[in-house]
Amino acid sequence: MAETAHATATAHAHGGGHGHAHDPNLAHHFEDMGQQRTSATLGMWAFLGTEVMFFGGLIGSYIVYRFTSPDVFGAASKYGLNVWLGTINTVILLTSSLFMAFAVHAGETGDRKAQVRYLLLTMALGTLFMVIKGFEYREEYHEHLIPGPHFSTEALHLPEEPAPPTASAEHAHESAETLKTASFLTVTPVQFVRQRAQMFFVFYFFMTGLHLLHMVIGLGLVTWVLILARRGRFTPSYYTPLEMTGLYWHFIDIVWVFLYPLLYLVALHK
Amino acid sequence: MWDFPLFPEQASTLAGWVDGVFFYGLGISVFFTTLICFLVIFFAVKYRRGSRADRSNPVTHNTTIEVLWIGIPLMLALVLFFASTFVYYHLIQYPADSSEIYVLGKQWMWEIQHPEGRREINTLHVAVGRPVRLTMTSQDVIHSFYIPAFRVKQDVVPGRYTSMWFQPTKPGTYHLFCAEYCGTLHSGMIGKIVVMEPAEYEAWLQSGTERESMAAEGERLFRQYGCSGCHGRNASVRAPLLDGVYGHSVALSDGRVVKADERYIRDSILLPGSQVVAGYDPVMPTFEGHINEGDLLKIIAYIKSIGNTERAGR
Amino acid sequence: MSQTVTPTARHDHAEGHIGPRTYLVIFGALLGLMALTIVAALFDLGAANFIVAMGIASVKMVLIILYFMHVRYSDKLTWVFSVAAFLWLLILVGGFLNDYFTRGLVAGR
Amino acid sequence: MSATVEEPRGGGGDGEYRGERKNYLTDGYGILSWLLTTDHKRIGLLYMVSITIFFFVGGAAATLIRLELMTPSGDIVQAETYNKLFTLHGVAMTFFFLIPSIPAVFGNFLVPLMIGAKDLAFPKLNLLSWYLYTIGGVLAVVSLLLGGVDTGWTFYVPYSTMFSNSAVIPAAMGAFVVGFSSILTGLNFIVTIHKMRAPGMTWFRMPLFIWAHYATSLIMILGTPVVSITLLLLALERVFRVGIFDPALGGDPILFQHLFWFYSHPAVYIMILPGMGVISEIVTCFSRRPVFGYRFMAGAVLAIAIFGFVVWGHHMFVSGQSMYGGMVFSFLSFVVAIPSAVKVFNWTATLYKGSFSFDTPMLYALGFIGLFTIGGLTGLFLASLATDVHMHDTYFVVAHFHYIMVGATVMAYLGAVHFWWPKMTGKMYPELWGKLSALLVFVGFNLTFFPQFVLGYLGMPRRYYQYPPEFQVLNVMSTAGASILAVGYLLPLIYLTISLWFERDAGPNPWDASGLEWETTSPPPKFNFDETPVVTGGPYVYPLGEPEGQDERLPVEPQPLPAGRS
Repeated sequence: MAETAHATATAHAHGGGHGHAHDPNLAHHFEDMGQQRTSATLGMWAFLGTEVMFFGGLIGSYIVYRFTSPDVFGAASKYGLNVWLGTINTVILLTSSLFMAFAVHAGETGDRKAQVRYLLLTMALGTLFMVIKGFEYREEYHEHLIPGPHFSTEALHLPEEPAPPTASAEHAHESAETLKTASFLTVTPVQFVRQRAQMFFVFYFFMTGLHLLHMVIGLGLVTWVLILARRGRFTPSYYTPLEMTGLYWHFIDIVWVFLYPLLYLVALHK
Repeated sequence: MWDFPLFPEQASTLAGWVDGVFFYGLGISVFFTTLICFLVIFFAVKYRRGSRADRSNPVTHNTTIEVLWIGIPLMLALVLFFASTFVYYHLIQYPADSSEIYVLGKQWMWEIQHPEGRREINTLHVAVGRPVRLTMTSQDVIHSFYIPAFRVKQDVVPGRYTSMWFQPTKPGTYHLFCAEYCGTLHSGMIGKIVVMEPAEYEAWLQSGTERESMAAEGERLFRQYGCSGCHGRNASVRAPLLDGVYGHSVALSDGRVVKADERYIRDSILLPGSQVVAGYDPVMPTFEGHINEGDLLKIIAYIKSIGNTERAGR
Repeated sequence: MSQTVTPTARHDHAEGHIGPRTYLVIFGALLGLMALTIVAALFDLGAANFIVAMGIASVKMVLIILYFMHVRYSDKLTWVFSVAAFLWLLILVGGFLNDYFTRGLVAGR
Repeated sequence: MSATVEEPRGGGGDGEYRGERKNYLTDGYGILSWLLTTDHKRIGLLYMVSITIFFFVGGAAATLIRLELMTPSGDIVQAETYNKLFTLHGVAMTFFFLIPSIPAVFGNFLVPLMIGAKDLAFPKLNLLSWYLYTIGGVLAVVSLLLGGVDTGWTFYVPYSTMFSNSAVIPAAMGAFVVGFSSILTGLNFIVTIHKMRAPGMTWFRMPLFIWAHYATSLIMILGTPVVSITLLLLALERVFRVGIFDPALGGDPILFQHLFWFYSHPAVYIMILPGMGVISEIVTCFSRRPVFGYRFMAGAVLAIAIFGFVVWGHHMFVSGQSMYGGMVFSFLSFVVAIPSAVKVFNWTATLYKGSFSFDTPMLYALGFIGLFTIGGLTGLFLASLATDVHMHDTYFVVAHFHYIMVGATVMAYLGAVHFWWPKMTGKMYPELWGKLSALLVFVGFNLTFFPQFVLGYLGMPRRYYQYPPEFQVLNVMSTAGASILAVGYLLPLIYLTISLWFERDAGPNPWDASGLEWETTSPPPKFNFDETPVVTGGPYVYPLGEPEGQDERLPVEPQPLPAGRS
């Protein structure tokens, strides 16, 4: 994937320093280590900018559909997803971010054993996150919530017929919103509700799947950085690969920080 | 020799306005293009290398002139924006008294339905001087109903209704194009807009003998799909009579009371199980997938037409 | 802009150093904010639910960026680049909602 | 650029090669030295070869389209073949030629040279960017071999997901992969321009070429990911019949248009901004004058890049977007037109009191200014709501964007090829042939696309295989122009290739131009400069007028201008 090559390429930029380079990790086209490090950091931040826009397209679309059919997404989220597993996963990912921060700090101070310890802890939590995600997917599979021919909505207590505007005030504004959109469509409100419920799960599986893919890449990077740390390649003046992997990992955590309320906390109050 | 047109006809009330905005913009464009091209050529000739032109103290930056040529184009552009948005607003707001015509776009033809029942393929007959509003939807991909002579265009999006209006001012026959790429015969999805005198138009409307009104055609379909088997007057199966239902409230078996509008009829046909009338058992089969869009509109028109007879209790 | 000609900029956030203790404080704050967002989700505020949830998520994001990702003491350039992408995300979402929220206001448009 | 670069000391530099110093072309032989190079100059040449191939693939499709449109009824190809032709023309030209053309070839080659760096910040990423481009190209060719794709380069839903039975997935994935190539190029430029400038080169001493590429890179990294996710969603929906765009699945096809145009409008600025950078370099060099209003020109480039992101809705005025949404986008589209106008005025002001020599690059540059003005101004009609309702999806739009892309960007690209050919290859090009090709391109272009403005207002829709007979005369004129244009494009391919062997050697600075890239030998050595140059003055040091950056308050004592500069 491009991301792996990117981070590894940045780290490999150190190449064989020849001629005037005094630090073996300095690439030939950089003047000094400071320039190399700030270039790598800026490059990583620009790359994270592209990742933000990559997820941004998805999140923007999700927001549009959530606002045009709020009660359907609310019901699908409340009855379809397991909020507890989502919350546990959030805690796991925040903790793994903490350990990664300690690992980068250990890189700054040159404490090799601490680097290895915290990187291992980060990997462990990352794997745990994926295992829990696996359980969630299995649960949703059994409830036939995977979009496609077998998708069924009876587990979701969807509002069968979105109550006409005269319904109780509590749901009035939301179902009115759905009706306004539905009245626009030539499809019947009942069909529309079923389609939008399936679309919620299209978003759910696509977003969390993409996040998992980035998680796998992140774990790959952490493994590679772990090998370098164990060989003691990082010194207080050169630990760029470790820092870049840290930035990438924190980014994955930030994506989950946004996905969690977007997907799991849509209508907890219902 | 000059047999090909260079400017489209103006055949609708707003065509003149749109052309006005266009000519204003054209004026700006021609002015700036000639100014720039003239200056480039003039400087190129005057200051060619080796010419004895005066090149003393050339200026490389001058903030006032920069502000000038930011401000002036901005003003001109904003005038164009306000003029255009004003005309656009009128292009969108249809007059209340405009007659409504249904347009169904499907891959590579236009199906046009007049409420009086006339149906046409790829041609639309309208009366001069009367505003017409088109309510359009598509059965498959995005099309776009485009009449250059009226300067109107509106994408026809599947899954929702879009609408546009125009008021023809000149009788004649004008082009109808599909402007949004929609597949192999996108360029074949063209047609004619025939603008006639009002009297001629009324005659044309009635002349369609074999074309009975939408409701009459709906009744034929009502029998053809077997609805009359249960909902007819002397039907054997016990099912609610539909005379005098449209527009009135209906009590459902789950206690709710809903108004029998187009949506209610449509849902009852496509998903009968979801709203069963009180006192009847849910035996009606669903017709989803059997009745296409056009026929559904006709059956609804038929049920609407028998809606105002007195309620025959059952 | 950072001048490349100056001697190698020693670790550019030498002046403000983020120690493990700060990380723990930030970690606690993040967990607290997560709890807050769950509690906030329990109340039915209608459309405001979304805005509150996104607000809390943004605060968590800012904390992670500033402290875990060391943007707090790094140069102005990193600030700009870490903020720019999120501004563009707002442009994207703003453009969408500007169309979707005003859809039903004019008949047929 | 007044810079102190001592003459290279005797044999001190790299080893001698046949009596003259080694340069990046002779510094390594064999196919591997090219395919595994991390030298930004070689990667620039690799890109030049690949995009030229795609230019002529798209050009062939254009020729067939123009031949087909000579007659009102379809005579040469069938309807679906015609649809596949204009889609191939669209995809090949936008994704595989226009977007990478100037940035990937001249940006890669010149950005490090112009700012005095040894190479781009991430050389290996630069090579990966070319490989991603090649993989994307292979995918596009695969889609061609599988029968071609007939959805138009815009891949509009639901036709592309549910109703088209052509090879949509390979084409969409090709565009997806080539998007990452453009992201990596943008990333490289941003970091290099920020972090690797030569000592003394402040932001206002950089050439406008670098400003233009900086702005383009911003668009590349902020826009491209959105089209990547859109193409991914499209592929998901087409393969698994489950998705968020198709109305049969409860989705909204207009959301696809929002996502697609969020990138694709800034993408047209990716195509034009580098061209603007090239024109600023050529116009100043051949009129021997610094550019007029340097800071406004730099600001205008950034303004275009940033404003470019808020105007995409003007592609969707009639697509069912809400009326108020349309009005907001229309207003913003007018505001984004202003910086382009400022640039044209500044180029024209640069010509005042200059001293011109009309070499080929200058002819292309003057052509650019004229045609870009027409292209830009016709954009006003499409930004204004009332006229866009009439002109959307007609040949007026086709003429507008061809005036910008072919009239401006391709002319800037050809101007850049001729201007920096001596620097890249060490050889001059035949001047007479160059002038002839510039003239042919200018005449052919105008004859091809001006009639299409008239056709557009008459209401002839785009992507039409057959059209009503009354449009035929204008279409025949357009096809005649296209044949002249085709000759105009083939000429440079021929005489430039020949010039590699038979033309005279060009010295380090044949145009006597100011710029760091002209301070080193041509072709430049592997690491560009023997000693990193120290920059002491503004970008355009020409006799007629004093560059703006000169009064920089940096405490560097003014260097005496090297002798021999006229």
